[in-house]
Amino acid sequence: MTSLLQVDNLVKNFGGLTAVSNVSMHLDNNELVALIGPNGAGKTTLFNLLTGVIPVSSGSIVLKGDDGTFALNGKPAYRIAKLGLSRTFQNIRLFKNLSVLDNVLIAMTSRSKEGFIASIFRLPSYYKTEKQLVEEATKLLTIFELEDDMDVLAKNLPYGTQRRLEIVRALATKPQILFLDEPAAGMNPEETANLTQLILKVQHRFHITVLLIEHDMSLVMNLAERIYVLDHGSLLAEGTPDEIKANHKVIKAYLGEGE
Amino acid sequence: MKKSAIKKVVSFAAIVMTAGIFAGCSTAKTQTKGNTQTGNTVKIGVNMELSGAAAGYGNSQKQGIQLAAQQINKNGGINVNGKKKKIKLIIRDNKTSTTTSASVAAQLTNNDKVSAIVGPATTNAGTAEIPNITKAAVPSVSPSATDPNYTKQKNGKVQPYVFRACYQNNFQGGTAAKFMTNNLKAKRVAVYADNSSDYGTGLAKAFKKSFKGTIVDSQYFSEGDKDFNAVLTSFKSKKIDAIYVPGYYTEVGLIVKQARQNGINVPIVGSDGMADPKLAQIAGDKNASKVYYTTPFSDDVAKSNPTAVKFMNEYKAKYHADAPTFSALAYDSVYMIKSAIESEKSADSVKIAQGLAKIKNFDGVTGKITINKNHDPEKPIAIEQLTNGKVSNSFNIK
Amino acid sequence: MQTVFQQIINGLSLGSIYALLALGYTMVYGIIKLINFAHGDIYMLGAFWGYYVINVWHFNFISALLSAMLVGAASGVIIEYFAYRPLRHSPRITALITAIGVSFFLENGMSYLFSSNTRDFPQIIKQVNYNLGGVLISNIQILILVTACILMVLLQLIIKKTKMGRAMRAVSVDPDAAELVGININWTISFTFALGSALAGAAGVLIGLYYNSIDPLMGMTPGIKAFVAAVLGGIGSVPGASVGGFLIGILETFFQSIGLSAYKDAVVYFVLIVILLIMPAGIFGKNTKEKV
Amino acid sequence: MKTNFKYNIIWFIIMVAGFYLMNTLILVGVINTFIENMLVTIGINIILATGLNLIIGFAGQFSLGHAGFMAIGAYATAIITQTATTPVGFYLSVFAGIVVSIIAALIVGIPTLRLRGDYLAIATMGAAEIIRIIINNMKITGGAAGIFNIPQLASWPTVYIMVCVTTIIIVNFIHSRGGRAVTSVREDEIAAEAMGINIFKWKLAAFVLGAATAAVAGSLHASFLQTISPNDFGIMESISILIIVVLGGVGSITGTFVAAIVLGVLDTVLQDFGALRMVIYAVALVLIMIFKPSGILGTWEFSIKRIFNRFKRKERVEQ
Repeated sequence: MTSLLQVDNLVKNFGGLTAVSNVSMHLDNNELVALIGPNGAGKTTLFNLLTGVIPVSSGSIVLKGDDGTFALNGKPAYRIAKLGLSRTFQNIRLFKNLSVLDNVLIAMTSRSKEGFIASIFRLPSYYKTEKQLVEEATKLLTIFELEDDMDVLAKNLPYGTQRRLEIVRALATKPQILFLDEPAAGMNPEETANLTQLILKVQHRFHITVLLIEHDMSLVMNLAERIYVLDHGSLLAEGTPDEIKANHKVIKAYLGEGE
Repeated sequence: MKKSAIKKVVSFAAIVMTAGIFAGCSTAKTQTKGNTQTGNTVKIGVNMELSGAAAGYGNSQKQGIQLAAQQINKNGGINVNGKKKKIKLIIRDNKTSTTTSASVAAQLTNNDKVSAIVGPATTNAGTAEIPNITKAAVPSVSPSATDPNYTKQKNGKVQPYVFRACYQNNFQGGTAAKFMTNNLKAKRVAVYADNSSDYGTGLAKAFKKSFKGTIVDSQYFSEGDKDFNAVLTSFKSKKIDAIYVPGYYTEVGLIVKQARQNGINVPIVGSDGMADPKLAQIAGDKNASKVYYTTPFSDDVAKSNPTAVKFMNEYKAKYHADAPTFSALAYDSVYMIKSAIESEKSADSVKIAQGLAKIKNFDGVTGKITINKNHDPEKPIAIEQLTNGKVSNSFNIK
Repeated sequence: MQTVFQQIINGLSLGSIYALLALGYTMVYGIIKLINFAHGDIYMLGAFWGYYVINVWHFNFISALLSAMLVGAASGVIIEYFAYRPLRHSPRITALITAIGVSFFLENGMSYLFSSNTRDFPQIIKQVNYNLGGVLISNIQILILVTACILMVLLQLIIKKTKMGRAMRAVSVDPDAAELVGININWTISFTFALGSALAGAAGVLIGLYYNSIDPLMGMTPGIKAFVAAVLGGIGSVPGASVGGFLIGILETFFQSIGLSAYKDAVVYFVLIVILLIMPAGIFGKNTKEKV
Repeated sequence: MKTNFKYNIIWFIIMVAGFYLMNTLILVGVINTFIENMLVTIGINIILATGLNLIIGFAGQFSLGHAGFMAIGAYATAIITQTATTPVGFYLSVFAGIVVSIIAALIVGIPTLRLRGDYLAIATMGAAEIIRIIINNMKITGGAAGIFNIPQLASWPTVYIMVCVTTIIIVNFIHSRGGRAVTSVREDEIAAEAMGINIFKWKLAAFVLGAATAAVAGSLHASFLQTISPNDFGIMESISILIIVVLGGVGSITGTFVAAIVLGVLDTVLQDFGALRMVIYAVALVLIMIFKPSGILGTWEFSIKRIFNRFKRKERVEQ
């Protein structure tokens, strides 16, 4: 068992309410996994737990990455991000009043070695690191065809482009695992198709693991190698797309108890 | 690692050095020395607290200054070497702020070219004014800056252009201490001082230094406070013979009121900041009994002093109220400048400063004033007693 | 023991004054999230109005109080209309600066027109001290304490039980949604300002009467203290404002009675910071449903 | 590399030119003590307000306690230069003020920067008041009387240089890694944290840097004015710095400069109006805010680089 990310018996209680109960899952290297489930199943809560936005009540999250093994539960979000877990948000959370380039540069902050003294006195090393950062960011933006919008404020981008930028920004942290929270929400079929290509490109080009939450079943079934189904905070099923399509429990959960 | 740190330090040092060389270059300094007066008026600047925390006192002083200028002008003006010149007042507000006071002083001396300045009312605004008036060689008379060191330089020498019309704290605090022991026979005294200016704390310090009995408790209030019950209640259980309350009438009036309502009937002694008819109004006439304060401006002095009688009557005619001490001090400040001009026969600012330093037995509303070598006025001090809100008695303290 | 009881009375009566002012702060904050810096100055206007009508028109206490509430309400609405309404969709910090500007304007305008001298408030109700086993309490202290409590309950009832109260709660949670369901936002906000400012006007007369001294800057210090009280209680919460007010009154009294008078404000601020660190939204702040 | 150097040289030339312009104007007599006073006050306000703008405008943390840190710098200078009456003593005191204010900012910031919005504002205001009250009751600080007869070791050239130095430090910080991190905290704390940014650390960094520059301003204030008292550093002082920041535009350093100058000149001009000055000031403040809600300049910044680029573009078009 050398999964990249191993999650065991994860529990989250909000007061008396159990939002996530006893979820165990794993993610392997360079895998594309989907997390599906009806509205309110606790998918985003699970994302928030994994990325440290909210603390876990109990259970363990272990990352066996390139730099060693780390227990992630209890670590603040920024530590987890530094260890290689990056994400996008369901309701886009770009730095709206900053330029596209700045959005990406910010994501590179924690990796940059620019010193305080060097930057406030503009020492040569400042210009060197700054140049490197901008070059790297430009390269990344070029891959995703955003190089012409570098100086545009994020809030002025079209919706679909904002989603794309959010993915670019997440990639700029050099993650080992990328969490995508409903990347296709609000997109038309054409945009969704483009997005599918984009996600595949990301996975292959950057050799990373992707876990995505999505409601668009065609997208999920096209993309995912494995699927986890979450309902009422607990794991309902796990399997390949074909297995999930045939799973009665999943169908019932989606169609409702009555029918 | 170490190398880069050294590099940082070196580059930082380089920047500081450049800045240093930059600053070291001989840079221009603004300079003026003394304002001379031509024309038919004598310009007197007023640097006063007309807004902000001390606005109440500042405005009282402004009234005194305006009254004085009006009287002088009505009588033809100041006799400058045989020529009568009228006073032109230039009144500016310093917002009870040190920065603004410095700026106002600079404007009065440089742009308005005044010969002398009256004000400011508070020590802090006053000390902020000193560098600029000294640079311009224009004297100022503060009606009420009370800090003992206000007129002194750092090395103890007197500030050549700084004068005042009021007592300094040590004198007033010491007098109150003597009065407590000798007249009131108080042995256990509580001190409750205004902590938001040098006035209250300075007087409290001076009082504590010279008081022979026991200081049972020493507490502070700040300007703008309205509720003193907590401290007064704690005084009540301490068997005190008197309370010393250096502060202004706005707060002390309330302290008197609340003390009496709390059943504290011991004498309450304060300073000239209380010497205002409003004290009794705020405290309530019934409560304002067994209240004493040190003042230059007692009824006794007033009766035997025609200047004071005249001042009080004209003040009442002009402003329809009894004259507060602050107005009297400000009024005297203007007349002190007038007397300096007349004795030196010149309205040049440097001459006025010399004249002010030589004032002897000047007939002021607040007594016969002689300026001593520290530029402090020497004048008699008295203690007034209030009974049912009216001055019932006054004591001369030697 | 007597002293202890006396100090408790002192603390409560001081606290009731802060609570009275904090209620207005909290209402306005609750609805438009604005620190209404001018609130303390409306309290000053109320006091000056009382001073004027009692001295010149010989109003009795009740009519002075009610007319001061009207004047307070009117000035609150006018200030809101001219100074805050144009800025409703601007950054909140802009509105805050405007509020500070209005406060400066009222303070200095009153000083300019009526001089910055301290005045004695006409003692229209004769102060009577009751001696309860050595503990003194005056009729005016009781009056203020009772008024503060009644107003608190009344406000709570208005907010909880009336149609206007429901509109206020709706606007405070989501103004746009409230507008969609047919609530007149402008009218609701004006009403809130009127209510909050009427409280300040009443406080002006009551406190003027109690302390017997009013001046144009009288709103500054208690205004800031009352705001601290409102924050301490959880700003936006009516019971929070009262609890915060009483808490600060009692704390101040306590630290003065143990001889820390020079540090009384410092200690109050220190307690404030500590409480905020434990309860980041104040004592009642978590109960967001209460917010209006 | 070369172009960067070019911009830096241009800025440097502007600063030197400004210096010599002032020097000449004083020599010629256009600037007298009064105007010099106004300019120095404006300079000190610029230092204070750029520091506060870093905290409020860039890090998005609403601090109302700037005067407290200014007080620390002012008292450090006042106390140290009482015995060390030399320029070296002055710079030493500036350094000491910076160190103490950094320590104070850490003590205040570490607990309170967890708070948000108005709660943070009130907590920082309280902290600054605590600093002021402690100073008011200490013996070494002269209590309520404050300290006067402070030797004047900082005249206008010192203030001018310090304005340049602190502005350079803050602007360079804003345009560096740290500045971007700090701005991301303002924009969206959750997203920033998800990008690996330790939001608390960067909030604190901005707060501490702002506090340090406030201490420098305090030192200059004490040494130039030669008088300080605890009342100079009350809530109202913090508010007046805040007014400069908001009036100029939250998040615009250029705006801060403009607002500090506008308000400084306005305040001086209003001296001619006696008791009406504060009334006029208040009305002006309200009107500016109503008609320019995002401040005089919003978030616009003056940039030589941009002017150059526009120039180049024009040339290209003409060609």
